Formats: sequence, structure tokens, C-alpha cells
Amino acid sequence: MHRFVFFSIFFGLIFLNCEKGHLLTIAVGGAPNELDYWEKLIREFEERTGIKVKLIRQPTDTDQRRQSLIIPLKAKKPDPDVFLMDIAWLGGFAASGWLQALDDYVKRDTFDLTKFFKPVVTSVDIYEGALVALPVYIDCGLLYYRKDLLEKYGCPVPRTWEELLQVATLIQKKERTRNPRFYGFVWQGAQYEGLVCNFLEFITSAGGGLFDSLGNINLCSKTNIHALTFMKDLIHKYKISPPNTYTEMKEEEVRISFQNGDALFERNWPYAWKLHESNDSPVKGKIGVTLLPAFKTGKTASALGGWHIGISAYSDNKEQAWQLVKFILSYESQKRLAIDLGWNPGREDVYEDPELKHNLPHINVLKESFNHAVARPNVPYYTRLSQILQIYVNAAISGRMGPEEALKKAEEKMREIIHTYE
Amino acid sequence: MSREFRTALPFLLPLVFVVSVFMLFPVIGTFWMSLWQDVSFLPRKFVGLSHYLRLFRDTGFWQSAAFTLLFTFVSVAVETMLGLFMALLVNEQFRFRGLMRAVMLLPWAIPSVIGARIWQLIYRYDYGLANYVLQKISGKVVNWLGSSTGAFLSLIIADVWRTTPFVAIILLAGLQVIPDEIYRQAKVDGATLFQRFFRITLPLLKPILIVAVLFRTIDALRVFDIIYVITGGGPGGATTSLSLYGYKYFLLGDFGYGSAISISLFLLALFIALLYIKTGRFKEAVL
Amino acid sequence: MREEAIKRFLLVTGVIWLLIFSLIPFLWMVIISFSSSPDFLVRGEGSFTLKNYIDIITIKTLHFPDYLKNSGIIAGLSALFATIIGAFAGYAVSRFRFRGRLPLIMCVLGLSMFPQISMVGYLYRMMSMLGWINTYPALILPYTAWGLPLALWMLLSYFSQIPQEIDRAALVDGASRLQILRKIILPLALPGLVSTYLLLFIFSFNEFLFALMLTTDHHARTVPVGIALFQGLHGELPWGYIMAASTISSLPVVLIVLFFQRYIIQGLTGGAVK
Amino acid sequence: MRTCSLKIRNLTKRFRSIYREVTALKDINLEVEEGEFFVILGPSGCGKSTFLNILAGLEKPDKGKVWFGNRLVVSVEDGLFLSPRERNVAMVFQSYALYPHMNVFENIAFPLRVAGLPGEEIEVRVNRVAGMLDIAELLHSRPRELSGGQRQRVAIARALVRNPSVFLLDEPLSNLDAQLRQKMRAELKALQRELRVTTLYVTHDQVEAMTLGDRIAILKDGEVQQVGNPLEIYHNPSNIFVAGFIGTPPMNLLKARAIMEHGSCFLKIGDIKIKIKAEVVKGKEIIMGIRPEDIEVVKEPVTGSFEVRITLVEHLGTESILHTNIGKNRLLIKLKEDVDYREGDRVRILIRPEKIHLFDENGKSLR
Repeated sequence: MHRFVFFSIFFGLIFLNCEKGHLLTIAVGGAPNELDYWEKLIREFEERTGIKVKLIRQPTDTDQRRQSLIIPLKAKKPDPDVFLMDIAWLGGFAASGWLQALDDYVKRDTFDLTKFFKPVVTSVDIYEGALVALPVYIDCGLLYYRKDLLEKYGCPVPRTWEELLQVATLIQKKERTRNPRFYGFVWQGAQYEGLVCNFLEFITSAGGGLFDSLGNINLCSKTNIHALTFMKDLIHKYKISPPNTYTEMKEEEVRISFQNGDALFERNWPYAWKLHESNDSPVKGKIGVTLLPAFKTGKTASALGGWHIGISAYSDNKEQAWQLVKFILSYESQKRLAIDLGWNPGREDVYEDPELKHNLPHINVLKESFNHAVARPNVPYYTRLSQILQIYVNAAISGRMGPEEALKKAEEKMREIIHTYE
Repeated sequence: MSREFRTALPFLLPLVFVVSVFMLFPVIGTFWMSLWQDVSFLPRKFVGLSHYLRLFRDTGFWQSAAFTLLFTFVSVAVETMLGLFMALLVNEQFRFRGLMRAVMLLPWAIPSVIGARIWQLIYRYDYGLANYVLQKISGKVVNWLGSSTGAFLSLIIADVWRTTPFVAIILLAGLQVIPDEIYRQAKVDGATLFQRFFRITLPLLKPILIVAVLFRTIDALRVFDIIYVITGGGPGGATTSLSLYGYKYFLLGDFGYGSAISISLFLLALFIALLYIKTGRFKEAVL
Repeated sequence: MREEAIKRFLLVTGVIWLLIFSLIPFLWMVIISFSSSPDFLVRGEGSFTLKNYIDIITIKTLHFPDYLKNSGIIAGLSALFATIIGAFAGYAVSRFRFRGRLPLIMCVLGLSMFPQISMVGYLYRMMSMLGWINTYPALILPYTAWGLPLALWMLLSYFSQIPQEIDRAALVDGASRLQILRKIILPLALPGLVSTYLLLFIFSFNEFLFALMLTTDHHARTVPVGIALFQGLHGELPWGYIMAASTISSLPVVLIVLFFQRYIIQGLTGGAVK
Repeated sequence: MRTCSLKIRNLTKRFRSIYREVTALKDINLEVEEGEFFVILGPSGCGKSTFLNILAGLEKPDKGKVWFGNRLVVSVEDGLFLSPRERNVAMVFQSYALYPHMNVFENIAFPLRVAGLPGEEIEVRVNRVAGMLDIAELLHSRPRELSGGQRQRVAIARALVRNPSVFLLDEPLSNLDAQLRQKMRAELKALQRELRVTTLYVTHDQVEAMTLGDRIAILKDGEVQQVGNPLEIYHNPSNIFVAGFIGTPPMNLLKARAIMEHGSCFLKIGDIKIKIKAEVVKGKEIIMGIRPEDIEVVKEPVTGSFEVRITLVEHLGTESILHTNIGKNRLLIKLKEDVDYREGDRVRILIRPEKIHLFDENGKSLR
């Protein structure tokens, strides 16, 4: 019998392996270097304030990060107190009532909101009149190009998609003789969130968009069809983008391809700069970065991305949580974020820092592109809309569906979704 | 009788408890959840069968149902034939037969996610092994996961690689119980190799063949892992199985609708299983 | 002897095909895991390296050793529980002729055909309410249940091979039912117990969907989920790491299969195979 | 615990399946004395194993009571049913049911181990019983390394090691070859004589029953046909079943009609008349029984003798069996010596009236 007793004790021990309450908990995630940054920052905060903080390391995968936040929030758990959110989840989190409104703290501490990018704060962080989050870092789409190759063939940096097409076709043809794997333009076309960002950039830069001026859905417009057709043609007609664009091309695939010297133009997020310029990079010193091109009918547009910080509505430690948020958003921390990780702080004032300008020469391009940022719809069911867009835009660029048909179907579907969840 | 049952009860209770609480009850619970609107940003309310009505109008659901059935049909058909061949092969006497059986088992034994990752790498357009070999042979490359047909076939190949051994094991058991004398008798009677296969092996194998096909069918209907990894349901949603479709709704936080999708898959599997049991002499074969 | 020639030809080609078909992907996995770049074939460059292995073991933030540990504990324990519980039930079913015995077996076997997705929704809810998400029990308990039909099926066939007269002898010798199970049946069915345990271990070790839904990070995440979600900062696939991790994780399973192939096949086929 | 007597009252057992109900034991009443070697003899399916299982506590009866000595161990009416471990019975099974994963020592020690006896005492007792059964040198072997006879001894040793109050044997010799069986039979008998333990022995082999049993109970279709010592049963079978079951070749049973002639009673079989001693009702159909060994072959025509024609001769060396017919009845004759008769020969035989057994038309002995 004693063996059974042993088992039950063993069993019991496993069950007791639950998490114990900590003073203050912050959930951050991502790759090793990102976690290192947070680790250092948190230790510094502890030293300065004496407040003990527990760091929850979340996985890299965005969906999984969201999942692991939703579980405690749905269960109204006090931990984590503070967490980072992808810009795309903000609507959903806010609508579910999981985010603590920050207006009172801001007012009390005379926290200067004007130091942050205004378009970002107003379009994303304010939900139904309340400030629910603040930007930690901002992302937006940029065009990277091979300075050396453009010079070699005497071509200008393109301002429009048409110019880009022309230049890319020419140079691809010439470069192919040396490198059979060379492509004119690489971008994110796999069926995932990044595709939606690319798609938004293309249609907005053609003068279109997901919604009309009244806020009604208007996906199947002439301009959108034109833009989507162009995206498809890049792969199938002009062949300046590789065929695996719509199956495998995500940020890193695109970056690696460009970094290996296999592409002339690259659409990517700002993080790629530091990696392209790293010491073992074959393209180090050969690249330039600029705003994304536009169609003749529209002007440049950059999908807004990035991570925002918020306080849980169920936090049992909101005051200290606010202290931590303030620390993370301080000038010093934000500057370090830019220098250590090469990411773009949510604070606008940091961009004037001389040291930063020295380290990140493309910072002016960034600042400018934030002004052309186009945000994804800030609705709680955004992820569902995004899935529809991913499926149909991907279907169109893979050639499985005509662009018009795809947009029409996607519009239909999105209407259904809105109808279901409004 | 009741005394026997009373003695048996304490031995059975742990099984009944664990299985009820962690298998039976969750299925009932999932059904219950499918009757509720359960989205974090909307009020929780009872909606009856309206999620099921929504399923009828949901083209995505029908598309994934059609994909799931087609996938099941093709993969089970291919795996049964290959599995039979494999079973015949490793039923023969030859040196290293044990090692051969072990090798045959490997793809089935390792985590399906790992198998899927390997195939995903093989299928890569730019530096995958498949395209490299193809390039060397024909000078052309194929965008394996780029078209719905290509992605479908790629998944079938990966699934066949992974699960054919299972069919082979089950059929091997069937082959082993066919007495040798029958074959000797047939040889004496002048039956050729192929006649022996079609007139003796196949008919005698039929009951266990039905079992293998049933197991595989049910298993293929709930396919999830390899699709999640290799295509993620793409391109353009063309390879979304019902399991994956349901999972996507869970991931979005719409638990009610996700549950409705899951329960439909459950009912589909149940229906097909009952169909088999009614038509094939399943019970005899199992017991 | 034309027939013999045909048979021989079929056998030889069949064996070669089986070898290629089964092993090439494994070889590819191992090759990539040892190469410095996954695209060495088309690039024509790339070298042998142990870096992938060293990295996944030493870089803490990749958490691969955590995943291995979790998988080992979760699969090990759930297989143990399922074997024990299955042994009790298998003993009762093979020894007592009570009414409802057959329906019980059929029901339990039928349960194994349930799609996981139709359970995971509620399991997720249940585990959230208990606060068990991302803990070992959240996976151990469902895995135990998930393995029980198989355990019952296998152990039943092993126990049925033990003559009932031995039970009777032990009863007359004054042993209790529990003593008979522990001192007679279990030692006699030891090969069966071992192969049941190993198969259950493999099953739990390989399971994906439950682990995907019920864990969130390295505290409880298992190897399959780890490998499926292994990705870099911006979603690139570090193939070298993935394949190194896959190779290490396949190793226990491969060893089990190589050494216990006989028992595994025997267990799965209810002892029908010689 | 000392060995004890057995008392069985109204024991009934039914087996139910979905299709039918079978009565395995019908109202059995038996008494077995302390130290007695009691044999239950019957054809297969007569319920004898069920009977043994009930005594052992492996099966539960539907009716009846069982006493071990003064102790009531089964009483369906009072809801009393002691489990095997509470009865101190020992049993030897047909297949011996040795535990294949234990060596001989552990097999024999098993009942003592589960009873929680201390190690030294177990050792002493196992060694003693092993010496008694001459298997001391086998103690470290596994059952599968033993011959049939050795396994048999181990099974018996395991049964005896705990000094059981009742010793049950379920066809223990049927798995042995003929020679070994004979040897073991003798040893078993000697052992029982020495130990004086109450023994219940189940068999379908009448020779075993006759040679081993102090008393025999003959069982058929769940009912006791006759109880008695071997000679009683041989000489006074209570019905034609018992008569036909005991003896090789079995007793000749002939359909006859009783007639009175000249004040004497005769049996008429076909056209042959045989004189008998008893008075029987005239004209009644009865069954005559005569053991093959009780028929005499005579050279001269003696009164009452008659001729029969031989259809087959079985030569067995020291004895021979002649097959003959009377009317439509077959008649076997067993001769003490092997005589050179041939098929088709005619012999003259004599059936003495005192050797004749008479049964009524239902098969019951008329006496």
C-alpha cells in the first residue's frame, strides 16, 4: 500500500506547483536579446525604487503571447500587473475591459503625453475616450535598397511603385547573370499578419483603404483592386518577386534574402537596419533606407506596428505598476531601447538625441514615415478581420483567385464578421 | 453476477473516473460551450443552436469540411495500399527483418510535429531538398506549398510518410495469424503468387483491413499537427482542416463558435465510425 | 522458379524503397542539424558545425532543455498513471465476468476515437478555472485519460494470456485480489507492462494540440509545441536550431523503437504477431 | 489448524447465461470424515469441478450449507460465504497452476508469504515439505524447467506446506503419462495415509477412484448417484450408470423379460433363458447386468449354459476379451487367460445367477 501513498503524495506535489503571488509582475516576451534588455531595465528599476518585480518571459510567437495574457485576464487574475501588447490586440483587450484607464495617473503626475507620437497615441492608445496604453516602441514599413547597385546602374531611388518596377526589372535582368537567385523586390506575402500590413501599405499608397470616409467597409474599390493586381503581378507577371513570396516570405525570410545579397529592394520593419549593418552582413555599408513608394494616384503609406504597454484592470498593485510604466517610458529607457535593440521608441523627443542620430543615421526617415503611418482597424475583432484578409489577399497573390473576386469575397466575409461581433 | 461486479468495481473506478472527467466530460462541456456566446469583449449569453445555424452559412466551414473529407479519403486510400505492401514486405523472412521493422516504425514513432518540420524544410521553394532534386533531374522547380493542389499533395505525402507504418503494423498482425499450411496447400493446388495474394491473403485479411481503415479514417479526420506546421492552413485557407478551423476560433477567443465547429467534427467522426461498424463486421474483427 | 524470381525482385525493390522512403527525411534532419546553413545545397557552401546543438542547449532563452525536461516528466508520469490505472481495469475486465463488461470495453475504445479538438475547448476552460494552465497537471491528467483506451486494450490482451487457473491457485493459497494483481499478474505481464508504458510514453511525448492550448511558456511547454513554435524574433525559422532540437528529441523515441520494436508491435497488435 | 471433517447440505449451483440456465449441482448432501480420502468420480461436465471450486471458495453456490468441522463456511441462507483465504484449504489444479515467474521455492512459499509468516519459518517449512516430496534439489529451478511429474510434486508441496484443513485435488494426474500416473497415484495414497489430511479428489478415471479412494461419490449431471467404498460400488452399483461407469470393460447391460417357469424365475433375452435367484414381477421389462469377468466359458454343456458366436477377439496378453451377441444385445466376455479363439468360433458360456445384477426399466438397482 505504501507505494500508492507515495504516488498520491507525488501527485499532490505536482498539483501544488502553482504560481505564488509576487509583488509586481511584468510580462514581456520575444527573442533572447529583447529579454536581456528587459531584464537589465527591470533590475535597474528595482535598484532605484526598491520595488520587487517579477519578470514573466513570454514566448516569441505573437499568437502564443496573446494567448498567455488572455488566460489570466479572462480569469481576472491580479498577475501580470503590467504587460506589453501588440498594436493589433489593443482594441480587443480594451473592449474586454482588461486595461486600466491611465488618465487619472497621467493627470496627477502631469505626465507629458505630447512627448509621444501624437498620431500613434490618438489612433491606437485611446479607446472610447480613455487612455488605456502607451507606445513602447513603434514600427512601420520601410523600403531598404542596395545603394551600391543603384549607383552602379545609375538608377535613382524610386519614389513610386512604377519607378521601383522599372528599376528592379532592369537591374534584376543584369544581376541575374552573376547571381541566378537575384530578385528585384522582396516583401512579406505569406499568409500571416505581415501580409495584411503590406497589403494596407499598397492600397493606401494607391489612395484606397479598408474603409471609406464614413467608416463603412469599402474593400472592393477600383484603387484596391489595382493595388492588389500590382502585388500579384510583381510575382507572376513582372517576376521581380520570388514565387515563394506567398508561401514562405515573412520578415526574416525577406531580411535574410536581402542580407545575402539576393535582392535589390526590400520592404521591412526598422529592426532590419541594425542586422543589415552588422559586421558579418554581406551588404554592410551598401544599403539605404527610405519611405515606401506610392502609386501615382496616392502617397506613401507605412503600416503602423509596434508594442504598447498597459496595466491590467485586475492588478492589485496599480500604483507601483504605474511607477514601472513611467520608468519604462522614461527618456533614458527609451533611448537605451533604440541603442541596444535598434528599435524605435514611442517617445518622439528621443529622436532628437545626438547620440542616437549618430548611431542610427536613418532615424529621420523613420520619424517621417511615422507621420505617414496607417493604423490597422482598432476594433476588438480585428484579428478575425485580419484572418479574412490574410486568406483572400494570399489567395489573390498566389493566383488562385482573381484580385477582384478575392476582394469581393473578403468584403462579404468582413461584413459578416462585423455583423456577428458588433 | 452482482458479486463479480462488486469485486470488479474498485479496480475499474480509477479508469472510469479519469476517462469520464478528462475525456467524456470535456466533450459534453464543449457541446455546452457551443450553445453560448463566449467572446471576451461581448456579453456572455445563451444562444442555443444559433452557432450551428451560423455554420451552415459559413463557407469557410464547408470549405474545410470538404478539405478534411478529401484529405481523409486520399490519405487513407494511399496509406492502406502502401501499408499492405509494407506489411507483406516485413512479414517475409529475411535477414535484418527486425531492424527493417524498426526503421519502418520510425516515422510513426517520432512526434508528428518533427516529421512535419522536416517535410516543411524539404518542400521549401528556395532551398528545399525536393526542389533541389527536381532541379537536378528536370531543370524545373515546383512551388510545393504555393498552390492548393500542391499544398494538398505535399500534406498527403507527409501524412503518408508518417502514418503508413501504423497501417502496416495492424495488417502485419492480420498476416501473422494466417496459417502457413493454407499457403502450402494453395501452392500444391497450383495457385500463383498473385493468385495466392488475391484469393487467400486479401480475403482473410479483410476483417483486420476494415479495422485498420476505420482507425486511420477517424485519425485522418482530426488531422491537425502536420497542417498547423507545414501550411498553417494556407495557401489562402485551402488546406484548413476542421480541427485547425476550430482551433483558429479558439485562438481568436470565440469559444462558442470554435466549440460548435469542434462538435461538428466530433459528430462527423461518430457518424463515419457508426457507418463502418454497421457495414463492416467490425465487432468480430476487434474481439 | 520464375515465381521465386518475381518474389525476390519485389522483396528487394520493396526493401530499398522502404529504406529510402523512411530514412531520407531523417537523414536530411540530421544533416541540416549539423550544417552551418540550411541552404548549403543551393549555395554550394556550408560546413559541418556543432553550433546548432551547442546553442540550443546553452542559450537559456531558447528554453529547449526546459521543453525536454517538461516533456520527459509529463510523458513519463502520464504513461505511468495510465499504465497503473489501465492495469487495474484490465485485471478486472479480464478476470471478472460481470454484466456490461463488453459495453465498457467498447465505450472506452470508442472514446479514443474522439477528436482532441472536441475536448480541448472545455479542457482549456476547466484548466483556466483551476488555475492549472501552464502547469504539469494540465497535461498529465488529459494525457493519462487519452492513453487509457490504448493501455486497457493492450493490457487486456496480455492479461488474457495468463491462465485463470493461476488466479484461482493464488486465491486458494490465501492471496487477496490486490496481492494477486501485484505478485502474480503484474510480474507475469511485465513485458506487456513495459511495452504499454513505452507506447504510452511515445504517445504523450508526441501529443501536440493539448499541449499547444494548455501551456503558454517554458514552465510546462512540451517539445512538440516548442519545435512547432520555434522561431526567431521576427518569425524567421532557425532551421539549424529546429533540426538540432528535432534530432535530440527524436533520439529517445528512436532508441525505444530500435530496442523494443518487437514489444511495440506485439502490444499494438494484441499479441497476434509472433 | 487441524484437519477436519466436511459436511455439505443441499448444495445447489446454477449457471445463467443469456440463453439458458444450467443446473451444475443439484441438492448435494455429503459427509466426509476427518482424515478420509474421498474421491468424486464422474464424467466430464458432471459438475465435479464446480463442486470443488465451491468448497475452495472460488465460486458461490445458490443454495446450501457447508461445514468445515464445526465451522460453517458457506450458508447461502445466512448470506455467509468465506473467501478462500479464510478457509485454509489447499488445492492442486489439473494444470498445476504454478507461478511461472517464481522458482520452486517461491512457489511453495507463496501461501506462507501472503499469510505474512516470518522468513525463517517459511524456509523451514518449505524445506520440510520439499524433502517429503523429494524435490529438495529443484528448489531453485523455474517451473518451465521441470518435467510433468516434478511440477506435480511442486503443486502438491505448495498445497501441503501450510497444513491445510482440507486438501482439494482437481484431476491432478490427468496431465501425466500412464506410467508416471501410476507411480504418482501410489505416492499420493501413501502421502495421504501418512499425513491423514482430509482429502477431496476429483477425477473422471475410475481406476484412480477405485485405487485411491477410501470412499467414492459418483456424480452425474450434478447429482450424486452413489456413495460408498470401492468394493461396495463395484459389487452393488445403485443404478446402470454406476454399473456402466465402473469396471473395464464396463458391465454388460441386457434388456430382458422376466418369466416364471417350473416355479423358477428366468430372464428371457431373445431365445435364451437365464435362471436367476430373485423373485421378480412376471412379464416385466428389466435390465440385466453382468460383468464381463463374471461370465464363465465351459467346455461341456452344463445346465444353464448356452452357445454364442464370437464376432471379435481382443488379445491383451494376459487376458482376452470376446465380443459376442445375445439377440440384439452385445455381450463382452473377459477371460483371465489369453485363449486362442478366433472370429466365428462358437463358445459355450455360463452365467451364474448370483453374479447377475438386476435393474428396473429406469435403471435403478432392484435389490
